[in-house]
Parts: sequence; C-alpha cells; structure tokens
Amino acid sequence: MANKKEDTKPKLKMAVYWGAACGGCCVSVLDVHEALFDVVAAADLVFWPIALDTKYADVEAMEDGYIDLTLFNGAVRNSENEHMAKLLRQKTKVLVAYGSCAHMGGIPGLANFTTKEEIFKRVYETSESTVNPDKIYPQPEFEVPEGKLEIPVFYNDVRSLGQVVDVDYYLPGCPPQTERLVEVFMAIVKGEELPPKGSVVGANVKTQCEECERKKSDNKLIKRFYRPWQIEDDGETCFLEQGVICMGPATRGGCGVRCIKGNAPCRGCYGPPPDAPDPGAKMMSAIATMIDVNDPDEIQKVVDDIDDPAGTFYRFSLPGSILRRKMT
Amino acid sequence: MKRYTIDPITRLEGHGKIEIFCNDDGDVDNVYFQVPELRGFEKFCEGRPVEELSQIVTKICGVCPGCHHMASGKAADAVFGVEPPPTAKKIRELFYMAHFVHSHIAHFYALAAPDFVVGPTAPKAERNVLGVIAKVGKEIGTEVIKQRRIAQEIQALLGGHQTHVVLNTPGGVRKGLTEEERKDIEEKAKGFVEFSKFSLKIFNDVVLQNKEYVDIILNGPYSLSLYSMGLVDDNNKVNFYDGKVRVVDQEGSEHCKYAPNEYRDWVAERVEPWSYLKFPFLKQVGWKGFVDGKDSGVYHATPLSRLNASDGMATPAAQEEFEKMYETLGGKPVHATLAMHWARLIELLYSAEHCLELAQDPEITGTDLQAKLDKTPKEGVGIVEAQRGTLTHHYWTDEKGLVTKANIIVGTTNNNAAICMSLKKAAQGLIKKGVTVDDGILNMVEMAFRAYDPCFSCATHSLPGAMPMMVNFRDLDGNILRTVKRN
Amino acid sequence: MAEQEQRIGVYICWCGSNIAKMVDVEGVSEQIGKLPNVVIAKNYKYMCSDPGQDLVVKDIKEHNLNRVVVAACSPRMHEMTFRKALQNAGLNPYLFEMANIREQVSWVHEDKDFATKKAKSLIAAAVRRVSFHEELDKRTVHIDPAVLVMGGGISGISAALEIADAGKQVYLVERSNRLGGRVADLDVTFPYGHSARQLLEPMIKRVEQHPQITVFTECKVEEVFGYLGNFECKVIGKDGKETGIKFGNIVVATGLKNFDPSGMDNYGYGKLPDVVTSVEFEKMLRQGKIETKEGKIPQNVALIHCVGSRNKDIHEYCSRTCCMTALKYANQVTAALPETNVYDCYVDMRAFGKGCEELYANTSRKNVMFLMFDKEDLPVIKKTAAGDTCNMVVEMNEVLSGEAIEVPADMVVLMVGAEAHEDAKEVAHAVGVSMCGNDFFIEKHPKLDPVATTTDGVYIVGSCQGPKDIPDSIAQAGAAASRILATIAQVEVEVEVTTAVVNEDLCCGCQTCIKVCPYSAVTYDEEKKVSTVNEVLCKGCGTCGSTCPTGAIRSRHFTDQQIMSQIEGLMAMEMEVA
Amino acid sequence: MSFEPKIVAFLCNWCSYTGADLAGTSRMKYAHNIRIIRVMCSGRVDPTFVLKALREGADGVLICGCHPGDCHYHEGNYRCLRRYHLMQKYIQQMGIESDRLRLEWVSASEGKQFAELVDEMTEQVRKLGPSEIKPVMEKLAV
Repeated sequence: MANKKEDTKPKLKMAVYWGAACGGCCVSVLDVHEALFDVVAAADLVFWPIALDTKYADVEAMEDGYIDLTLFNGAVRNSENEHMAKLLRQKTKVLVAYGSCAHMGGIPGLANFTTKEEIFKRVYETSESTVNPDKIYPQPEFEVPEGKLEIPVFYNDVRSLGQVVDVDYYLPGCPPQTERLVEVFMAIVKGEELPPKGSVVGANVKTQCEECERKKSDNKLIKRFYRPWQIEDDGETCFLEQGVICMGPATRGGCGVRCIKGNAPCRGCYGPPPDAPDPGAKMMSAIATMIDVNDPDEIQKVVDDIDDPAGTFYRFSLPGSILRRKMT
Repeated sequence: MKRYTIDPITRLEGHGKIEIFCNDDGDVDNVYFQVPELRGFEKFCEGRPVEELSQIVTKICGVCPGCHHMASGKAADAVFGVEPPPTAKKIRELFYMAHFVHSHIAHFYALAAPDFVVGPTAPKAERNVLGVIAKVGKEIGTEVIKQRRIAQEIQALLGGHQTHVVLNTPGGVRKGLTEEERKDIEEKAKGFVEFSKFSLKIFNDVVLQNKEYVDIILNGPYSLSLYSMGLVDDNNKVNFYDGKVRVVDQEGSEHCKYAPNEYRDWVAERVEPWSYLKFPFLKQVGWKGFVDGKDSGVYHATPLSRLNASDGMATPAAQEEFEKMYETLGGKPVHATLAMHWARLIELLYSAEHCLELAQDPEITGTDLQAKLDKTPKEGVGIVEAQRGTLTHHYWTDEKGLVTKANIIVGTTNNNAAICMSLKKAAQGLIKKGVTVDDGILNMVEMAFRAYDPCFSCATHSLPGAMPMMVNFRDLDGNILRTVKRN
Repeated sequence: MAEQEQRIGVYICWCGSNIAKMVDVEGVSEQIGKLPNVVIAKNYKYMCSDPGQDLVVKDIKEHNLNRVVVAACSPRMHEMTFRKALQNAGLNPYLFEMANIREQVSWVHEDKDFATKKAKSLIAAAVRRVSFHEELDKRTVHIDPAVLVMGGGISGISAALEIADAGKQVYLVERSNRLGGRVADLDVTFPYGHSARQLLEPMIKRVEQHPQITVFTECKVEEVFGYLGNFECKVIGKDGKETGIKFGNIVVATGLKNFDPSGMDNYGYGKLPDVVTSVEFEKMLRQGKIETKEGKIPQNVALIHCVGSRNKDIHEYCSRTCCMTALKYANQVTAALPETNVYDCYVDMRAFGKGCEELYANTSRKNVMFLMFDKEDLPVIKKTAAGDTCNMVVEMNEVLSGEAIEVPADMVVLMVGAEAHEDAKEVAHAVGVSMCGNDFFIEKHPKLDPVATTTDGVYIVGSCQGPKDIPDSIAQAGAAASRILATIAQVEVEVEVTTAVVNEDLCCGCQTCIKVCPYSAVTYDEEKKVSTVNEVLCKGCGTCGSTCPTGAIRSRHFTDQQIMSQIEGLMAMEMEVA
Repeated sequence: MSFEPKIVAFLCNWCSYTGADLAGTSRMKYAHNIRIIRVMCSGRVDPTFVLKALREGADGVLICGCHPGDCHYHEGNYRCLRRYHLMQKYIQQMGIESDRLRLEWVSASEGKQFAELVDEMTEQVRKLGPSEIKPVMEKLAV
C-alpha cells in the first residue's frame, strides 16, 4: 500500500538554507555520497543557495507551504537570518532545525557571553592587526559617492531557530551525522509516521554512555578535575572517572561517539536528552555531585578546576538555555 | 548613472553581494563586493580554555575546518611554548594533506572544470560537474567522488570527525596510527598521486591544448599585478603546515619573509563601513585604495600566490609541473587570475605526494604523541596555508591558559580587496555600452570571482560554488527595466 | 497527567482568626477562583475540623474534583488529615497539595496586604503544582515479627518483656556484663522510696528465663541492614563471636551516662576527698554507711544541684532527675543522721511529676536548709584551715537573701547531670537515626511522634532520647512495644511511596547515581545496563533524581515538572500582583 | 512603590522547613519577601530549579538544609553544598551577583535564626536591586 502510494506520489520538494552557520551542515548534506542519488531520486531541491541559483524573489513567489521539507541550519544572528527563517517557515510544510546552531544556538551562540558593542570594538577597533584610527564600524546603510549600500543588521543576541519561528523538528549535531539525515529523510519520503511536532529526530533518546565503549563503573568520585592535556588518557577508561569533564552522560547519542573515538571527551553537540528543562544544568548537577570532598574550602578548590563552566556545560546551547545570555 | 546589481546570492539570502555602478556611458564606474556576515569569534573565544579553541574555531568554517584546527593547534603549541614530538607533527601533516586533497579535488572538478572542460560560454545546462563527467567519461566522475571520499575517510580516521576534527591537543595529537592503518593510508595515497597526475593531464589536454582557453587565462580582464603571499619552508619550497610567510612583489623579488609571531609587522587590516569583512594589506607598503601595482599594499594569498612566493615544490612530480607552468605562462611571477586553477592542481599533486611520503615514514606509527607541557601558557601565533590563503591565529592567555584575547586573519579575508578588484576589472572589461549582458558575460565575470575559490564560510560564510547570478538593468531611479538571470 | 481535564478545588482555612486576621481569606478565594482549572475556591473557619473535611469530601463528589489544594497550616501538621479526606472521597490521596499560610504567613508577617499577596502566590503555586500530581499507590512489605532491643536497662527490659509476652521473638543486646542499666546503681527511687533492687530483680529474672527472649550481654550490634519489617545485623561478642539475626523492628534503649565533674575547678572534685558525685553517694547509701574518707560521720552535708546541667559551657539542658534525687538524699541523710545539717544548694527546684511536689514540701519541713544560687554564678568549694569546725566551705551568693555566704560542709554531694554515651554516633549510624546537637537521638516528631524515628521500624525509648525518670522510660518502652506489636499484627506494612524510579528508556548507564544513595537503594543492572531503584530501601530524599544527568530518575511527588510548575505558579502570581 | 525583593526559598522538610514552622509557631516576625518551596532534602535541589526561579523573576534564591552532619538522609546537604559552589561559579560567569543565591543551614530548632536570615537576605537583595534576568528574557522572547 505504502509502496503503491509512493509510486504515484509526486517528488518531495526540498530546501536547504543556512543562517549563522559554518557550512559544515551543508557539507554533511553533500556527504551523503552515494545516497545522494537516492535523495535526488526522491526529492527536487527547490532551494539550496550553495548549489542552486533560486533567488530570494523566487522563494517569495512560492505559495505558502509549497516546500515540503526545509533543512534550516545555522543560528539567527542578524536581520537577514531572521527574515529568511520567517519566509521559509511560511513557505514550508515541515521545517527542520538542522544542526546544533539551529537547534540551540551552537558555537556562534557563545557570542551571548558578550554584546554587539564588545564584538565590534574587538573586531574593528582593538584587534592587534587592525588599523582603524577613525573608528569606522560597518553600517547597515551607507552612502558611497555612487549610491547607497546596504548590509544586514547585526543583532546583539544570538537566537536558535525555534526562538524565532515555529519549528516542526530538530535534527541536532555539529554537524549532524549524515546517516541520521538519510534515515530521517527516507522516513519522510516513505511517508512513515512522524513523531509529535517539536520532537528531536535523528538522534537517540539515550545519551552517549550507552554507545561509548570506554570502561565505566560507579566510581564517579572526583577529588580534582583535569583539563584533557593534564592527564595521560589511558584510552579506555571513562573520561569522568579520569577526572576529565565529558558531556557524554547528558548528551544524546546518534553521532557514533565520534569525539570519544578520537580520544576527546564528548563536547555535547547532540544536545540534551528529552524533556531536559535546561541543556546544561543537569550535567552541572551530576558533575558537582561527583566531587568527593565535603569541606567548603576543599569543594571550592575542586570547583576552581572547572575553568569555564558556562562554556563547558552550555558549549552548544547557550541561547537555548534557561538564562540564554550573559547579563550585562 | 546606471546601477547593476550582480547579486551572487541576493542580499536577503545572501552571503556576498556585488554592486556595479556604471556611468551614463554605460561603462563601469565602480564595483563594491560586500560581505554581510560577522560572528565575532575573536571576541567570544575569550574566557575559553586555549585547548578548546582548536575545536571551537573549526566552526568558523565547515568547508575548511581542518585549516582552522591546524592553525589553532599550532597557536596553542606556541602559547605553551612547546613543539609536538616528530610523530605528532607528522600525523598532523598527514591529516592536513588529506584535507588539501579533498578540498582541491572538489574545487577543480565541481567548480573550475566546468568553465574549461566544458567551456566558459557553453550552455548553462552543461556547464556543471555533470557536463564535465559527460565530457571526460562517467568512470572518471565516479573516481572523483571516490577519491574525495577516501580523503575524508583519512581525516575521519585521524580526527574522529570528518568535519569538526578533534585531533590536536596542545603540544601533540590525541590519537596515534597503527601499522594496519598506515598501510591502508599508504595505498590510498598512491591512488591520490595517480589521480592528481591524471587531473593535470586533463587540464593539459583540455585546457592547455586549446588556444582559446589559454587566451582567456592570459587575457587582461583576468590579471592583476599584486603582491604574492605564501608559506615556505627553509628552502623556500611551498609548505602548507609549517615555515615562514614569504611575500614577493610584482617582479618576484622578496618583499618580506616573516615568522608567525612577526605577522603584525607586515600585515594590517582596514575597515570599510559597507562590509563586515576587513581588508588586509601589506603594512610597510600601506593602503592606497582598491588599486594594484607596486605602491599598493593589496596582495593575494592563493595557490598561485603561494607558487609565486616560493622557489618551487618540495616533491619531484609537483616540481616538474611547477616549472612547466611558469615556462608556459612566461616566467615567474604570474599575475593571470585564472592560472590559479593550474596552480591548484600542482598543489593537489604536491599534497598527494607528500601524503604518500608521510604514510611511508616509519616515524608516523610512533607512540610519542604528546610533548610535556611544563611552561606557563602566555601567548602564541599559529600560521598555516589554508586552501584559500594564509591563515593566522593569535591567542593570549592567563597563567591558567584561559584565553584573554584572540586575533584571527582567515584565508579568504586576505583576498578581500583582490576579489573586489578582479571583479571590477572583469566587469570593466566585459560590461560595456552596447554589449548585451547575457548569461555568458555574467559567467565570465563570475569566473574572476571563482578563481579565488573564495571560502566565504570562513569570511562571510557562503560556500564556494557555482554562484547564481542576476543583473538588474535599472533606470536612474533604480527601477528595474530588465533582469538577466543565469539559466 | 496534565492532559486529563483538571478540576481543582481550593480551600482556604481561617484557622479561627489565626489566618483570617492577617490574610484576606475572602479576597484570596475570590482571586484564586479565577485561576485556570480551579472549579471552586472556598474559605472556611476550620478546615481540619470534621465539618471542614466533610466540605472537601462533599465537593469532590458533587463537582467531581480530581485535585484538591488546602491552604492552611503547615503540611507537617495536617497533610495526612486531608490526604485521608481525599481517600474517603475515593480520590487518590496524592492528588492533594497544601499551602502553608499560617506558620509561614499569618503568624510571621504583620502587614495584611503583603501577607495576603504572599498567601495568594503560595496558593497559586500549589494550584499549578497539584495539576501535575500523579496517583501513587501504597506498597506493602511483610514484617518479620522478631524484634531487636538495644540496651538492657529498665527501658529495654520493659520493652523486651512487653513484646515477648505477646509471643514475639526478642533479641536483647546489652553491651555491659549485666542487665539493669542505671537503675541497678540506685538504692531507693524517688518520690516514694521504693527499693530499686526490688523493682528490678524480678524483671531481670523474667527476661533471663523468658522463652521468647534471647539475651546477649557484653555484645554490640554491627551496622544494621534492611528496612522496616526486614532488618538484619550481626551481633559481635567481646570474644569476637558473631551471631547473625533477622528482625522486623528495632527498639533503641541505649540509655545515658552520668556527667564527670572532674573538669569543673570550682567544685574541686578529685582534689577534695569529700566532694563526691551523686553516683558515689548513691553507692554509700546502698552500703548503708554515710561517712567521710576519714571514716567520720559528716556534721554538714551540702548537696549541689545542676552539676554539668543547665550550664551553657557544658550542657544547656536540664537533666530532669537530679533535683528529686537531691531531695531523696536530704531525706535519707536526715533519717540516718539526725544530728547532721543538710544544705541543699539549688538553682530552681524542679519538682514536676506525680508525688514530687509533695516530696519537696515534706522535705522542706525537715532539718534541711535550701539555698538558691544563680546558674551563671556557681558556688566554689574551698578547703578550710586545719582546726576549723568543718573541713570545707561552699562559698556562694545566696539569691533569696542576696548575701554572699559560706556554707560549712564535711561532705559535698555533686548532683551530676546526664549525658549521651560517647558511642551514640556509632549507634545512630548503625540503625540510621539522627542525633540532635547534644547527641541524644531525635524522635520523628517532638510532640506528635515521640518514640518513632524518621527511619521506619526504628524506635527510641528511655534516656537515649533525653534524660528521663523511670516511669517515663517505662511508659516510652510500653509505647514503642505496642506500636511494634501493632505493626506486626498488620503482618504487612505500607512503605514510603514517594520514592525514586528509573526510566529505563532514558537511563544511559553512566552509574553516577549509584554512590549517591545513602541507603544503597540504587544499583546497576549489568544485564539491562541501566540503574534500578529498590523502592523499599528508598526513602525518597530525591538526591539521585537531581544527580541523574539524563533525567532518567524521577523523584515521585517531587518531580522536576511538579517543582518547576510550583515555581511558575509562585512567580506568575507575584508578577500579576506586583 | 519601593522595590520589594522576591526571594524563592527551597527548604528541606526535616530541618529547615520545620525550623521555619517553628518561627511561625513562636510568632517571630520576618520579612514577607520570601516564598518557600518544600523539598524532602536539600540534596533534591536541582540547579535547574534555581535557574528557573531566577528566570521567572526571583530577585534572590535561598536554599536551606540541615547542618552538616545532621542531614536526615546522611549526606544530601553535602551534595547540595557541592552543587551550590559550582552554581555560584556559573551564575557569576553569567553576570549574576553571587549574593542573589545563598545556601544556609537551618536546623529544626533554629526558628529564630531562620527569621533573622530571611530579614538579612531580604535587605541584601534589596540593596542589589531588581534582577534584570526576566526583563532581558522578555526582550529576547519571540
């Protein structure tokens, strides 16, 4: 029955777009390698700025809901990102926040530790290689002798896609493991029943430890924390049990524990497990609980080993966290 | 005054926008290339542990993450005042060569070849990678995909990810190489060498044997007389991972040769209010505006500039091709923008050869992967050659190794001014009164742009690619009279 | 839960005027009535009264409420009361939440507007929380009828007998080599002068011969494992001999020890030969001869109260029995040595309890001089020069006369107070009871539940809970015994249901939670590769829940969702009325 | 209208909540600014709760548990103490004044100490002024 339906079904209309992203997500789409042929067979790419020359105007001309599936990667950092997010939401049936940045803000979201002013000042004024005596900053609108030039407005805060428009699904990862994308894509193509709106797809419900092959025990008692280079990793014992902070326990599986396979602790790009009210607090709680001293001063000493808690527990999710940004 | 908006990806979608202003005679008056993106890594890296940065900065660019990973890793080494042990250094280089092979293959076949193999003015429908495959045969097309994938697999094997690698740690690497893995990579590297030679043969047969193409390459609109920048080893041979930065002038004589920590003596960046991307220039020469020539500090950092700035290639086969190119194009240095494609293939061959050398080096399977970190971290600069230009990372830290300041000059940024000028020159040469601006013309303009393989993931963050183009013919009030679109 | 239609009833108690005088109960119920899902919001004079509870029951049935909030006193006071009311109305008792607007609002604030505003937000929070409450079903465990009694003093003995007489096996473990405890040291008891020996000996005999009682002397109990109904432990003898025993309930009756005054310079104990403690004096009485070290009849005997008690540097508490013991001595001395003057130096004469005030009255009619001193200004005992009429004087500022006086003394009896045993901590740890600041064990509730502890199945009786006289100790022993017999009679008991539970679909097996549990209730299942909670061992502290990095562990009745919604409710109302 | 701080407090059932009740039964008066949430043990207090309270507009958050050694569940208060130290470091990194979050030990018999604590912290937070977190969040909201 499903097959029959498939035969008669028109090809899926698909779009891929990036907001404030690095392009890695788009590469991950290209990296479907052979599966690319299945994708092309099943879908018409109606909008993909890397590869196609469909114009913004063309997208605007589409009727609402014309696009069946949009993979939106990247965070929302400026007026252009926001505009496109809203436009694509309007034109798309199933909008997927694709990758860590769209999911929870990602690495660009670390900019919420600072402000537009501080960033401009650093990049355009105080940067050691910059010569800018007149303190010229880029302007959204600027009159050159020949006419007016425009560039998008740079916002003070980074937001995740879901904080700007209504998102149907989240497909996490920095970048998402290509196999996960193909699975989700095929599920949609085959018209399989999709999980409830707002769900995370293409990632496991269980966190990294389930897949991690390192030796684990209940010996999660930590007398001091180490930076990765401060220990000689034996290559086989749970990082936490070696005193190195690993986001694995609080990070969804699905990536194939790729960082850990590279002997690096999990960095958390796949985001928190279902229903986590805050992406970092649970791990913070777990880590603190592991501290194996009771004297306040000794506890403080151990805590001081954690040099950058906010940047560690919210590495990919600062905008998506309860506090969202640094108060200034 | 007429105003043409060549909007590679229109502003609201866009990641790079070209404004062409013509005078009333219809001749090009001025051209602006605008970059609408900024993310501020230099600021928000502050406060992070320095070893974190080699993972964080790969997110500057998902197209050449390996380059940022390497530059950052080297900066971190410098911050701790250590050199990785030989094995670690070689593993890094091995990874990096694979990264170059993967990137250069992609660029030549997917982006450059269509213009030459198929033809710059050939019908749009054929002027793409499929057209290339049609011309050179399907099995080659499959080979292209295969080689690119193999190169990525090597990166994934060494770096965990194939994109955002986790290989480097201050003073070393996280993972060694087993003998089996080495053997496997050795075989793959042999394949790279063969494939690179084959690619050069295609270039030779299809491009160099075709007078029309050679003309295009040497033809005016596509040449600029700029300073050339590139990383070289102790013998002034091209090196991507290590060495000093050498800059030669328009005649090929050395302007400077600086160690990474000296970059600020030679390079400065300028800010324009109409673009988020800064404009680097040679500090000692100074900024004279968007003009070429010896008095202008504008330089380029590309495969061609790297070859211009060097005395040759460090591997035999690549050296041969190096000599052949300069012979064919009338001696060093070459200023023909389109020669960058040739230079890129020579670099591909070098990467492949060096990849093989490293895979055959007995030291590559050593177990000493990490230098001892006993000095107090302070400050360090790391410089590598990214596919798209010299990449500089500079970090300052407190005594715990937490970053207090960071400064980054990414590959494509070096070429920001040069790209503006190439576009202006191409536009001036091609868009004239009476000339119908059609798809062919636009592609010819775009070719100037594409030659730089501009990775605006790094700089603006659009990916290198066949860029959609559109020209609006507007009246004085800016109303669109006619629109020409590619395809 | 939350998707089911919410029908919440809210009841605001006046508590007479206790709440109503400081909180505008009318206004509150009107505003709360407007909250989403609130079907009715009423206020009533006494919610805990029968009519108050009937009101709830009636409404549940009439308006088929499925959630109830009562805003009244502390849940520690009446949560159980209202849960029962829900049960009577056929509603699961856990679909209830209480807002504390008396102890934490009306009794502690003075501005009616602010108090009313605060009450509103507390109730709004309870309303938001209760809609996420889940039905929880009581669970039961079988009870091993055997009982462990720790301590062979009068309390332990009576508890053991009560239980054994009911036909249940008792293990009585005494650390010394004899039964009887402190009482065995006594000559006669106050206020009626019964002979301690005559009280005690028949009891001890019965214990030793009782078929249902196994006595271990010179033994101690090693750490107790298990939970109500199913405890076990090892009993270790002096010879190191181990006996494993199983039992369902525990009576802790480890008693107390007497204070050693050597450390108090003003009394010169240990230096002045005729300064003795009440313990030593008691011994003289048992032996029937009151005489100084030189074997002379003392002409003047001074009794000094509150030695080591009611002293901010030693023990602030009152040791309860010393005052009456002193009166007992006064009577015994005047009876045995009519010529001897007795000086009773006291702080306050504490003569509560049956027959005690009478004892005081009688004694004061005898040849006993009562002298009062201030507990901040202790008497000092000095040796007198040779050839003086007495060999010591007690220098004190007499409060009633306001004069500094010297009391002649040939013998001084220090009425030493009581304190907890040094090893009280070990005992507490072994059986899992808490201790208060002065190392006596803490009862579950100082008023409502004085013999139970916060660990189900563990009871504290006699002076290990605080200094007591014999009748009080025996009363407690009886109380504990009947509580235990009652639970045994139920064959099974209900255990804590607000426990932690692991969602196996979420648990990644990181094992962070295992070592966190104080009761070893969380273990790792090697088969399934997930953690599991033994819900009988779990006491519902919720620490594992807030430790779990995946959110796989839920703390029933204190789930993240319930607490977060409570915070939302609290602040939402805050903002609205702010 | 003058600024009235809003303080959310998490009290453990056995010591601190009972201590607060004692303050009530002894009719001690203290600042009305505190809103108490009961948990069985201070070890149950998840950093998420603290962040949530701040996010929802609390100007201060107070956590109270049994004195060290007196925890009804043996060590829950120590778990809480460890989390408190890490949370402090986190919120300070997020630009939140450390005085907005406090952990104090209050036993069942310390009604007086509890009342004094509430008054003292209320004044402390009053001096800090209103928390900017909620306003900032509303500005960021879609």
